[in-house]
Amino acid sequence: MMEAFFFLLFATMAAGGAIMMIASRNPVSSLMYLVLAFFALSGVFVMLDAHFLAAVQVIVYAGAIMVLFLFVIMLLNLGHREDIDMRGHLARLVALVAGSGLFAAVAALVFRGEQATLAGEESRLAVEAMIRSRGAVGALAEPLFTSYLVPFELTALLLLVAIVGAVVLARRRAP
Amino acid sequence: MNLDIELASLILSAFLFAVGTAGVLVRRNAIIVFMCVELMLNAVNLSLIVFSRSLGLEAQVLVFFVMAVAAAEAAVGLAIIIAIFRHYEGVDVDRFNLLRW
Amino acid sequence: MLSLPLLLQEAHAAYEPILPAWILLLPLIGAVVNGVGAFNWRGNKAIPSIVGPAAVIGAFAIVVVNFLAMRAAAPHDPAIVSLWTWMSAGDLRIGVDLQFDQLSMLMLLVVTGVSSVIHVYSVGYMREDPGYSRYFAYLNLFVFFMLILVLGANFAITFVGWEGVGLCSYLLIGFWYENREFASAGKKAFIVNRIGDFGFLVAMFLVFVHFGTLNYETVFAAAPAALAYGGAVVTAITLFLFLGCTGKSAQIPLYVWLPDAMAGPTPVSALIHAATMVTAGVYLVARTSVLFAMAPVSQAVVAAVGAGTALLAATIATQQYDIKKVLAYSTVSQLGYMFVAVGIGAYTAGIFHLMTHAFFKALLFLGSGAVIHAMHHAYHEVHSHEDPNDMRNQGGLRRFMPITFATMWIGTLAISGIFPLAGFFSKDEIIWYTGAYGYGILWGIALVAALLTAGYMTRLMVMTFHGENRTGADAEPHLHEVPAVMWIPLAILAVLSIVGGWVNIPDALPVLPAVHALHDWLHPVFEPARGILEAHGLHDAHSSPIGGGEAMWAGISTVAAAVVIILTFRALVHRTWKPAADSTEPTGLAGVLYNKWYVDELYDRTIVLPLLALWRGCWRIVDAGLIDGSINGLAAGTRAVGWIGSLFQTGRVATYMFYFVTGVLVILATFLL
Amino acid sequence: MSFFESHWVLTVLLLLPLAGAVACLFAGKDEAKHVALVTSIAAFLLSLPLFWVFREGTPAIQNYVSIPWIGQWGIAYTVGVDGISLLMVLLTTFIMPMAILGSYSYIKRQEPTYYAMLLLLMTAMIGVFIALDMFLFFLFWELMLIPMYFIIGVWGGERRIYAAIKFFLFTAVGSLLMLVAIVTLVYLYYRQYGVVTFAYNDLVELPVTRSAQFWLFSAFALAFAIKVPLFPVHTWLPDAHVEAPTAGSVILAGVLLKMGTYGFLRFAMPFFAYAATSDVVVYTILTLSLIGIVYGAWVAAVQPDAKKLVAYTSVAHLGFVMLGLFALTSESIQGGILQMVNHGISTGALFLLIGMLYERRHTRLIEDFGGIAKVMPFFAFAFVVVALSSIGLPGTNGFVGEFLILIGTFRTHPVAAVIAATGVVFAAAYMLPMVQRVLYGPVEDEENRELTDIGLRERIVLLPALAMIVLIGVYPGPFLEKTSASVDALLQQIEMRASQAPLEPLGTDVRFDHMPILGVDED
Repeated sequence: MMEAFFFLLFATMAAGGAIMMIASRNPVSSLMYLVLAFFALSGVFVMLDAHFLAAVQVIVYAGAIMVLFLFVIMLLNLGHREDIDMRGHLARLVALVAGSGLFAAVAALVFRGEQATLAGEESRLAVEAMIRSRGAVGALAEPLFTSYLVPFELTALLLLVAIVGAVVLARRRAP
Repeated sequence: MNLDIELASLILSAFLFAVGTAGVLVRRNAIIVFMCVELMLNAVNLSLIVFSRSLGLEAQVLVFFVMAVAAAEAAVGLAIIIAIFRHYEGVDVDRFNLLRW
Repeated sequence: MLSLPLLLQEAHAAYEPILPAWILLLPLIGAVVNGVGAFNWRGNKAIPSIVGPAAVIGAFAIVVVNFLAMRAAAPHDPAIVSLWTWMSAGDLRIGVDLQFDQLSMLMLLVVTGVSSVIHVYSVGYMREDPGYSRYFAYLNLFVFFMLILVLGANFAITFVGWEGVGLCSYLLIGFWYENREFASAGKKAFIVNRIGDFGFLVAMFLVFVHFGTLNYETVFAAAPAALAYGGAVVTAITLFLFLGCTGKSAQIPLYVWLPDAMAGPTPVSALIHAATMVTAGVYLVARTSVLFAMAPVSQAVVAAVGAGTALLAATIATQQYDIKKVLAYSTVSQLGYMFVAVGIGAYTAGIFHLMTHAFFKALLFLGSGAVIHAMHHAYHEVHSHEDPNDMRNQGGLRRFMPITFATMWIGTLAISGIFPLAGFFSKDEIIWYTGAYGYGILWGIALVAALLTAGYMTRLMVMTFHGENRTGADAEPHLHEVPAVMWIPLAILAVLSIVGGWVNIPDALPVLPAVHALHDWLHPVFEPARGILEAHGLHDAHSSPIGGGEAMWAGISTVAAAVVIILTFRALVHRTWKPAADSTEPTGLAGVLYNKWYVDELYDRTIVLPLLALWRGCWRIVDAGLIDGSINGLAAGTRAVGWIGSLFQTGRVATYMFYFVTGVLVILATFLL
Repeated sequence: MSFFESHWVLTVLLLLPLAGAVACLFAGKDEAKHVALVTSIAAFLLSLPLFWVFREGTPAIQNYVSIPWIGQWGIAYTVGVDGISLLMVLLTTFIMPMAILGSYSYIKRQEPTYYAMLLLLMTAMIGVFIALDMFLFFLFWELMLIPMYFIIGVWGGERRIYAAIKFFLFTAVGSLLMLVAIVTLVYLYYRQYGVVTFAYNDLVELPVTRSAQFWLFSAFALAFAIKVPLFPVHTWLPDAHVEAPTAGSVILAGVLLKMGTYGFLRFAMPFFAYAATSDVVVYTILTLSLIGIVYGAWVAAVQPDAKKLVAYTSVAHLGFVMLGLFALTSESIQGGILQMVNHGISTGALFLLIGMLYERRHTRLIEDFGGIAKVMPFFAFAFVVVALSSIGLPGTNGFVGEFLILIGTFRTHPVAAVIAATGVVFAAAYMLPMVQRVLYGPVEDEENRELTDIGLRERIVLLPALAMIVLIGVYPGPFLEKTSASVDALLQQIEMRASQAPLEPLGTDVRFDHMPILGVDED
């Protein structure tokens, strides 16, 4: 009961934040709604036993990346722009149709696939046992540093490249 | 009330994704479009975490990578937006059509 | 049993050709040496002067030796000299084989003999020309190919010579290539000849398909059994061959190139376009007499075309002013006579006239060359640009050029058929047999053409040598007789024009002894064809279509010719002509004849121009329009589709997002449905 | 077994130009041409003994070798020559030094790349003629496109890009269909015998059903017909010829076009004998050949551009070759093969000559010339000889080939032969006016008065061609003897296969899904 309540709470917060993000005029408000949604999502992550990822979500996403966005909005001085960047009625209608269509389609697929559970009970138990024995971090670290070591290292390289790239792109060119 | 969290999470994921899509379609501000893309990424992450409970923890590894790549992408993407802003003096996606030559 | 044919062969193999390859090699070597000389020692006149004539005279000497050997042996079958295998593929075997028989021997004598004389003459005539060495290279090469034509033992080798002489004719007509018209005349000759050669080729294909070989001996031996008399095949073969002959020997409808061919140096006209090459068609019909004898339709065609050409050309000749053009049409006309002869089956008569014609027409051409040489020299001295060839600019030349004058009168009398010169015997024989074999209309035409011949030749002589001189007062003192190197050949040919006919004197003539030397000589060659003809109803009526014997008609024709000559002479000798520059173009019938019945114009309008238009249409419309147009249209269409597609590529993120979402929805929908 | 009887001579012939191409790339601007010339002459000298070592009178493939290459797909390095390919290889090695030496003063930029391209092209051309593995053949067939594309597109005339793309597209369209046909053939073989092989000797034995033969033959025929080029897919040729540099035109006319006719003879006809001898195919191709002969001559006659004129004469000449091949008589096919060689020599020489004029005057328009014989006598001599060879004057090589083709064709298709023989007349009608307008007449243009006659290098380029024109014209025996056994065997083979072509597939025991797929190796 408790679980259900919290889930619904987080879910409502996430969904509401998302809707408000695309609906609010001010980019800064949009961003704040998005941060709210991300926080709520990390709650959902916890309820799904992904504690480590929930933490990363808060620290990296809601924290670092969103702050980066905020910086940029401030930098470009977009914060108090009142000129609406919302498209016209036709576009809104299209977006509504597309969005609800997409949602309906995926939801239908989810409900249809529910009967045929994705995997047997055995693997579910194995995953839970893994989390119990190694803890949330350990369970994730095991494959990350063994089977996926090379992609992991490549990620490091990617981040380096991204930093260099960002600097190069955003640098003010000498006149 | 007996709520299947996994099922509900998948529905939530679908909803967030749909909202992100709608946002991309409806907004002209490049940064907000960008934010919508981030939202869609998170929706997918949510799905992956749901699947990780039954299919193995590799799915969570993938979420981890998605986050890392999203960070890189945000850095580069925002840098591009800054560059574009300097050139066009605006971030309205309708004002530039760089994909066409 | 096996040895019997071998023994028979042995018996007839008494005659072995002596140095056969050298007959060909000497002129070829001459051509090569002179050809090298044309590039490397252009100023040197001595080497061509010696090498050119020597090569041909050497060949002539070998031919004479061979002739004597053959006369002694009197072989019945031809002697074949195989040099090497030319083409060999599938069932086809073509050897480079030379055939020595009485016909080719006679032709060898005529060709090398007349060539020798003309080569010597050329030394004088062409001496001042900058292309002297090149000239002799071409001339020697011509002799080489002409000898191949004559000696070929199969159709293919003959064809090599046939096209080879055409090539040399082309090169020599366009010898002064810097003159655009001369070069065009050469081109015209070659292309018109090619039309004839097409016929020759097709005839060869037919022969090969039906006989499996192109060797004369085999084909002629097999023909009577293999092909039906008068059948479609043999008719087709002979008609296609005759198409070749009309090209090479300038008969209707392909005669138009020969008058233009007078653009070449005059000795060339004498050698190639009078004495030798143009008679190749007559030679070919005689050579393939067996086939023609089997095809009465073809025979009739040959004879009719010959007669028609003889008359047509003779009429044109009466109104020409260019001395060489008169002689050219005269040649066409005389060739017509020869075709009449070989067409009606009087092969010996045809070859006889071929031989005598070679003498007197070469003489006349060389004589005209002497006139032109003198005229050109005189005009050159006074820097005049008058036309030395035009008879309206000549006249009264007998005072300046007595030898030329005398020898040319001999030639004129010979060609007119005045007793006892060469032309009398040969032409009379043709006319007589035409009548006696029952070709009444042709006989009449031949008689009329003979009188025309006497007329236009007398006109030529009068305009050139008699009356007042019209060269112009300043040029007149520079007119001189030609040097000895040029008039000696004239003299030699004059003698031959007198005595050349005495090898064949009919029985019927009173007083004279009957001589059958030529008939007897050629008998082995024409025996099979004559056999076929006689077996199928050829008979000698011994009287003309309107009665009268041979002696009577010979007398009538020679007297008539003499009368025409005298009348023409008297009519024209006191007439005055304005020099060419002051003359207007003749009108009326004379104008039509002067313009050669407008045949060239007719060909131009009905064949050449429409063809060119068609070809241009093929290029512009079919190639550039239809084919390239459709290909380029395809490319343009692709580009258009791409352009329409590019309209969807706005370059805006939102548009692509829209497409993307639409696509995702469609995919999801397919999952769901 | 000596070197010249082994496959090594062929392998070295393939590798030598390739090595030369690499050397050219590294050579300096001025040395590259010498490297290329030496390489090509070495290749020619290497190939020359084959002419005498070759055993006549047997249709067997000689200098044969088959070395497995991609084993699981049955692809092997299989090369060898019979009489037909021998002549083609020799033609290639004969033409190449002429083409290279003829480029010496013509090409003035990026020489190393240019000569490397020429040598690469040489490898590809030799490869096409000696390959007896369909994969290897196709590899070389396509490889040849690349250097030719660049030679036209980089060193060509004003509209070189258009011409190069046109050339490429035309050829590529054909090749693609041929590739499909090759793969189908391999598949059919697999279905029949359960073995995957690209070997020519295997595939040629495959009994293909009659209906399938028509489809596959059409695919092959289109590829080869474009290359020949047969009317109406010939329009790439005039553009390519006009725009290509001299050496490009020489090679294009001299060798590349022969690949089409060679392909018909080597692949399309024996593979699909039933289709190739069926009335509908024979009459179609004979008709197209005749149109090519007559139409090519007609269009050539009205061209203002000398090079374009010669290009259209190629259409006519290759029409003769195709006529000979599909008349299906020993005489005509041998004549066709000889005519391939003849056309290579005489048209190659014509392009060289026109290139020499172009180098001096920078125009190819016939009307810009006139009286050239006066200022360039040796050039005029060579031009006339080559032109006469082109119009098939007896005593030159052109006559022997055309005569054999026509007389052979007359045996089976007399009407076609007669129509083709009119091409002899038209040949004079296009060639002589050009000769006249270029060489004869007065020198009217002052620029023409200054022209210098061709020099020693150019004479050396031309003399071999002139010598071959006369040699083959007078004594073609040695050349015809090379091909007679191969042609007779080929005809027999075609006749036999045509009669044995099955109506239905001969059993389909082996199923397609067993075909080894890449990565799913059975070992």
